[in-house]
Amino acid sequence: MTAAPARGHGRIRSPWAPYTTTARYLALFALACLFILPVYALLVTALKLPAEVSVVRMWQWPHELSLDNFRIVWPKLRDGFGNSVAMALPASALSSLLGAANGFVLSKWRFPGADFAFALILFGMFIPYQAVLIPMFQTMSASGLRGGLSGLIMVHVIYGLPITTLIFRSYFAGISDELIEAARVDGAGMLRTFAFVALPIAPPAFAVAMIWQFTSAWNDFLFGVLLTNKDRWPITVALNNIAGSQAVPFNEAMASALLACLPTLAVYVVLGRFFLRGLMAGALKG
Amino acid sequence: MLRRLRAWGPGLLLISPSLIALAVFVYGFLGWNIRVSLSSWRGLLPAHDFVGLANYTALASDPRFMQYDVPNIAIFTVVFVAGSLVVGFVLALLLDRAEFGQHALRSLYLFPMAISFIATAIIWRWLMDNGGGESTTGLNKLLVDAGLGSLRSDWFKSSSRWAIAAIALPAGWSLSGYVMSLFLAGMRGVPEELREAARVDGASEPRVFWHVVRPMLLPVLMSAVVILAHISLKTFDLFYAMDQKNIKIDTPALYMWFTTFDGGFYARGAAIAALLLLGVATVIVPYIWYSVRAERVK
Amino acid sequence: MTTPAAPPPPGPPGSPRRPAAGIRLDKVGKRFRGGVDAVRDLDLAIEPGEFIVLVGPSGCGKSTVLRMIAGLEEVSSGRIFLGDADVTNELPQRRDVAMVFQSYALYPRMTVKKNMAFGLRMRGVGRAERDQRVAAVARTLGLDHLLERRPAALSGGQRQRVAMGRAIVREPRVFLMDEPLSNLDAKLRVTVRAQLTLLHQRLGVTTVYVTHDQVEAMTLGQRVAVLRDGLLQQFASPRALFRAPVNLFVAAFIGSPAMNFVAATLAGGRVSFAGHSVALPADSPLAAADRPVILGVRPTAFGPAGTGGWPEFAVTPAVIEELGDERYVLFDLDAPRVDTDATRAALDARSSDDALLLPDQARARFTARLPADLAIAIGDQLTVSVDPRRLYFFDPDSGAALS
Amino acid sequence: MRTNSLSRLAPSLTTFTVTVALGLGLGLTAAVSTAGCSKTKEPAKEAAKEPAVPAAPEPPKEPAKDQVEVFSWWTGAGEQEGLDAMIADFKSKNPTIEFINAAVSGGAGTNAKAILANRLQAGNPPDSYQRHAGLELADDIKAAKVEDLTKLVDAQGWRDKLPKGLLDAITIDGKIYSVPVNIHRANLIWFVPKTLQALGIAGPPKSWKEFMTQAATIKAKGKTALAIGPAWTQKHLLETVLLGELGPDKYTGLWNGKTDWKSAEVTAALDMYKAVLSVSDIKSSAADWQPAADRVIDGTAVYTVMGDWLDGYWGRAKKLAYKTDYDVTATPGSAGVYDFLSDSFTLPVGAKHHAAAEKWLIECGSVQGQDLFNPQKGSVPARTDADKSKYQGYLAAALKDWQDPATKIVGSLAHGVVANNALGAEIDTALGIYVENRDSAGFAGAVAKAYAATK
Repeated sequence: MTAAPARGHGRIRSPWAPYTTTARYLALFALACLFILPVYALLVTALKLPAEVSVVRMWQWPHELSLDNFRIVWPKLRDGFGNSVAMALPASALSSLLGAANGFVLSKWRFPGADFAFALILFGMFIPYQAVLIPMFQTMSASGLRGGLSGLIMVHVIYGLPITTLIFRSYFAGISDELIEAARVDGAGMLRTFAFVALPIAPPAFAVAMIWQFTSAWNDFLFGVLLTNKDRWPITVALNNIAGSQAVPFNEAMASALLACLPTLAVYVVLGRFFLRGLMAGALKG
Repeated sequence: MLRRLRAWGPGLLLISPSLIALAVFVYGFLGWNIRVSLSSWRGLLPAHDFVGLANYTALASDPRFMQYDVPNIAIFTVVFVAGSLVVGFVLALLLDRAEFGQHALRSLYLFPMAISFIATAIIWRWLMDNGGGESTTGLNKLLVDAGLGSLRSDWFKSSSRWAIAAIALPAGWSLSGYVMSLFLAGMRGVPEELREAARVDGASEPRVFWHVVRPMLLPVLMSAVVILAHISLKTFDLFYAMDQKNIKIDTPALYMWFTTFDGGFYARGAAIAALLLLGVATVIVPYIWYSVRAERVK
Repeated sequence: MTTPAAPPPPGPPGSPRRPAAGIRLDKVGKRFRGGVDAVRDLDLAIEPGEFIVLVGPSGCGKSTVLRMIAGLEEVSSGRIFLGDADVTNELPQRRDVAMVFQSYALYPRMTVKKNMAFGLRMRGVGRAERDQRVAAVARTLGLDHLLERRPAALSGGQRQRVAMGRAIVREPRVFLMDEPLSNLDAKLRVTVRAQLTLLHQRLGVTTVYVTHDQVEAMTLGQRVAVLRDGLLQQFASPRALFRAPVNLFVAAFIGSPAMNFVAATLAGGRVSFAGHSVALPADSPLAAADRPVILGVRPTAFGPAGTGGWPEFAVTPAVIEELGDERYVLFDLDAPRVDTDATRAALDARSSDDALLLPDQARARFTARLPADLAIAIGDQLTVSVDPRRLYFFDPDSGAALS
Repeated sequence: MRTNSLSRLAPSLTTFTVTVALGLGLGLTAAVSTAGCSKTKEPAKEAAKEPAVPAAPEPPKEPAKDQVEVFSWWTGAGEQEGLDAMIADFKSKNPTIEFINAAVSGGAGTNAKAILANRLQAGNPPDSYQRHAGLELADDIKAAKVEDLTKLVDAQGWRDKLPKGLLDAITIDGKIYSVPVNIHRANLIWFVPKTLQALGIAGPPKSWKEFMTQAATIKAKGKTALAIGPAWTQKHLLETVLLGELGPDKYTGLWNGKTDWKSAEVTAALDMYKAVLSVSDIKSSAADWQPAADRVIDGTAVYTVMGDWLDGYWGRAKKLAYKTDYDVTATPGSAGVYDFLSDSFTLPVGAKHHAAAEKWLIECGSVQGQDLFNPQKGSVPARTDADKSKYQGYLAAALKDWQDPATKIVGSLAHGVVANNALGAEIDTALGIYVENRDSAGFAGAVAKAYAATK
């Protein structure tokens, strides 16, 4: 890995540089405002006193900051929030663990046709889930897995496998083959090579895979609405139910939406660079 | 032979649970779905008869599918993919040379991606409210206040054929930061030495970009197009939460859901899903084939 | 800093060393997917306790041979024996071999101690014995104070020693080393080379060492196997390789600076090349030959005019390389450069300190080592003599040595 | 190169995070899966082998452990309280039966329906579930998912207590499969009397033609004649226009095949619907029925067509006064007609607590049960012998109409009385297109085709 050279530093600049730089930052700032706009509306509405909220005064700064809106919607969202936590964490952990095993085998313990198997696995990442809904629905119903969280977890784990496999495969591919060979010559079989050599160096990949899986499981709606009963609804379904289908007060809709995306936003803020790496993995690039 | 089995057998064994699960949940279910699409299943009880392509031919003359869903999804895909690419690319271009605050700005453009489509739709549904007069609000309100009242729009409730293009706004809001990241990574992948060599050879910055950087961005562009296009085809929740049963923003994914789970037209839903799969596969299969092959060549 | 001051103490007490094992390769071949033959019909018998070096240009199959001995690469044809046991189909973890990798392949999340103990742990050796053996080897290699460090916190030379230590601790029947010095800087490489020789003398473990560097091969190997395109060219002592190369490739590959070549004709007990003619000694086996050949002369076979009654001829120096005690004089001959697959492959494989060879030259360019006190100027005529007993002749078509 | 990539793997914070998350995650999985198991396995034992036709009420085998799981979408304001009151009454009458309230909220039962369909398909039905009375139940009957309740209805003597129009609507092939609890009226047009006065309009229109005349006046004053909401409210409007233009008999004929969808009069009625839409605010239609109604209160719109649940929204939630702040009458051309929809409860085949479920149905059909529920819900009881004193304001008037033998009763389209799910979904599709392209003949043709295909 070559360290990125300090870009632009010490470079001789063209006489136009001050102007282009100013223009660049003006453009960047304007675009930033556009990107923030929806969140601004979301925040100020959620933080207004319920009495002060009005759709037509959406853009006005609140006279007085208040958490009342959250107090109103939290009881309605609490169960969904809990369900999503109880679903997304195990789903992402299991999916990552299996993905680590797959990625290890497909990059470092290859068998004939490993690339073909990988391509087949990868395709699962891109399928439109509509094309599996009916059979999934029937299967999960018939096996009694529909309704609760275990079925939803299972589905998230399975459909998460392609991306976690991809992340770990790319990651392990970047690890020297000699490391694995050293372990083999040292007398370790596959499982022990995986456990003692590959897994200990995989935390960065785990971070990427876990974050990615957590985010997509948390944000999923389709599987949640199809596979759970009301008491087990994940947050997105609960959110759509209270803020989506019926006319709810504008402030409650916004406060609910904000609550529902807090965990993923928190993950994004705290572990942003891993989040980004997960995104890159989605483009089939290591 | 025995040695080979001993050599790669354990690996195969380790991943076989995943392989089996995916074989069932991806390929098994896809096949099953296609089988359903060839039956006459309607209502609560599955039908196991075989009606050939009847459901597909019915879709071919189904006005909702042919006159709304297909043109809608085509318009949406084009606007959404092109828009996100342009915005993402411009952002990357601006950011690549920005020396201060680059990290913060990049995070800022990217964060909408962390928000679920459901929440995105709930926010944007209000932003794209088309109330007029005193009840003008959302984006229209901003436009009017800025003296751009002539630009006010009915958004996805517009009577125009292009109403669905309004949904590309929240979708693009969500994903153009992602495109930006892809392009930024691509630009970073160009060694600084290469740019310097071109500069020494007398190329101006735009020419450096055109002759050195641009050719190396083509694979990134391809990835971005493929990913956006497949998201566009299969997205369901954004539309669902935005405005259910608004035919102007109806897509095959929504039709599939409603006809299957509201109307009980399972076979028809399966046929729509199969066509969606076909659409995604025509984009994805060459992409995967190309990627895996390119990697092997490396 | 990197050289342990004291001579290495004897092996760890209480662990009787197992007898070293010989290695035998019997018609071993390796064909990769896509039909590329990396190794063809290789027969190699390595004596117990011997240190042999596999050398050749990149892609010659030397690493493949090593990896097949380790079990990391499947054998396409032939058999491999370790001692008396046929291990052709044995998995690497079951062969009693230890390997030192080019990148050292230290486990990044384990301390030096755990790295060294890993092989023992995998083989079920108890903790007490592991610690004892690791400690003993660490002492020998001067790694005592590094045992609790992670590899990332070590210098290149230290890592190299840990990699060696990891192999030694195992007390395997065979050491395999895959270019273990190539990641060290030039100075360190020479030091470690010497240590390796000492280590081998002390441990007496059969060692197969792979390198592309002919100097390393010559200095380290008791015997050296030269490989090219998957074929064994010559397997002999370094001295024999230098003195009696069996073909053009080995001749061009071994020795520094490299042997000079020019197309020549043998007739009437003389060899004629580029307008010069040199008489062969009367007892030369080729004295009676009458045929075109490629003539090879080592730079050290030249002398100033009037040396020991050697034949002489006049040249015009093009480049003079001053080395203090001696100098290399480069001159062109009025004959095309010898450019066969063999010479090209050999040149490609040579390390950068042989850059004198200027292979893009159209004419044959010779290098002669001459004493430094000789007055020479570029462009002036110079008469050199050549030792007629140190002329090598090769068949222009097959490249085989003629004698 | 290599050395750097090694040092890049340094652990630090990341390792910690992942370890914690992993530990937490795995722990939770275990917890969830065990919880899930214990929950699903328990009732499955005494599964589906109950008699297909219910015998006379039979004491539960293990009274101490008996329970009844009732599935509904009554979670909104009013209806939830109504349900709770009924549950309390049920418990006091059946203290040994544990009541499990499996209510699912959302979108006029859209979510609930999908979920219920899953459970029925999976052969894991609740002990009783809510359906709109009428043909919404047809699919379930066809698939043999619900039991024939005719005997129960007769045994309880409910036939005499229900109006004939309702009995006709809930009788399918001579059998009754569900017990109606409440009656809503769909054919209502709502307005603010003061607004009409200000505009110089004497009173609400008697026909859709008159409505159009008024609309011209209203438009001239810069207001919207009709406030409308999302797709289902447009369907709701469609049925009232069809009803007003065709009259109750021909309207009912649309759903039993006696009225030809492609006939000229239907096309004319559809054209009237088109005209009504054109004076509505459909271009900027409200997100749902409440905001649409708000526009009438605001005074930006004059009328809105909605069911009588709007009375609960205005009267109760908005604290407006019936008759003074707002008023309501039958939609144009439908005076004397009660376009009803009804929530009813069923007994699924394979219900695990058959006897307890019958007890629940008896509660649903009882005067007490209905009188506890309906005042809360804002609907009138299905039974005609209910206690009038419990119904005030609008409800008193509605109950009077409902109990009036002269009132003609027809079923609602938008709320599943006259169309099964499949036809309903197909009409949704066709209507969505119709609202876009305003092709009356095309719409009529599409519905006719769908009707034939889903009969």
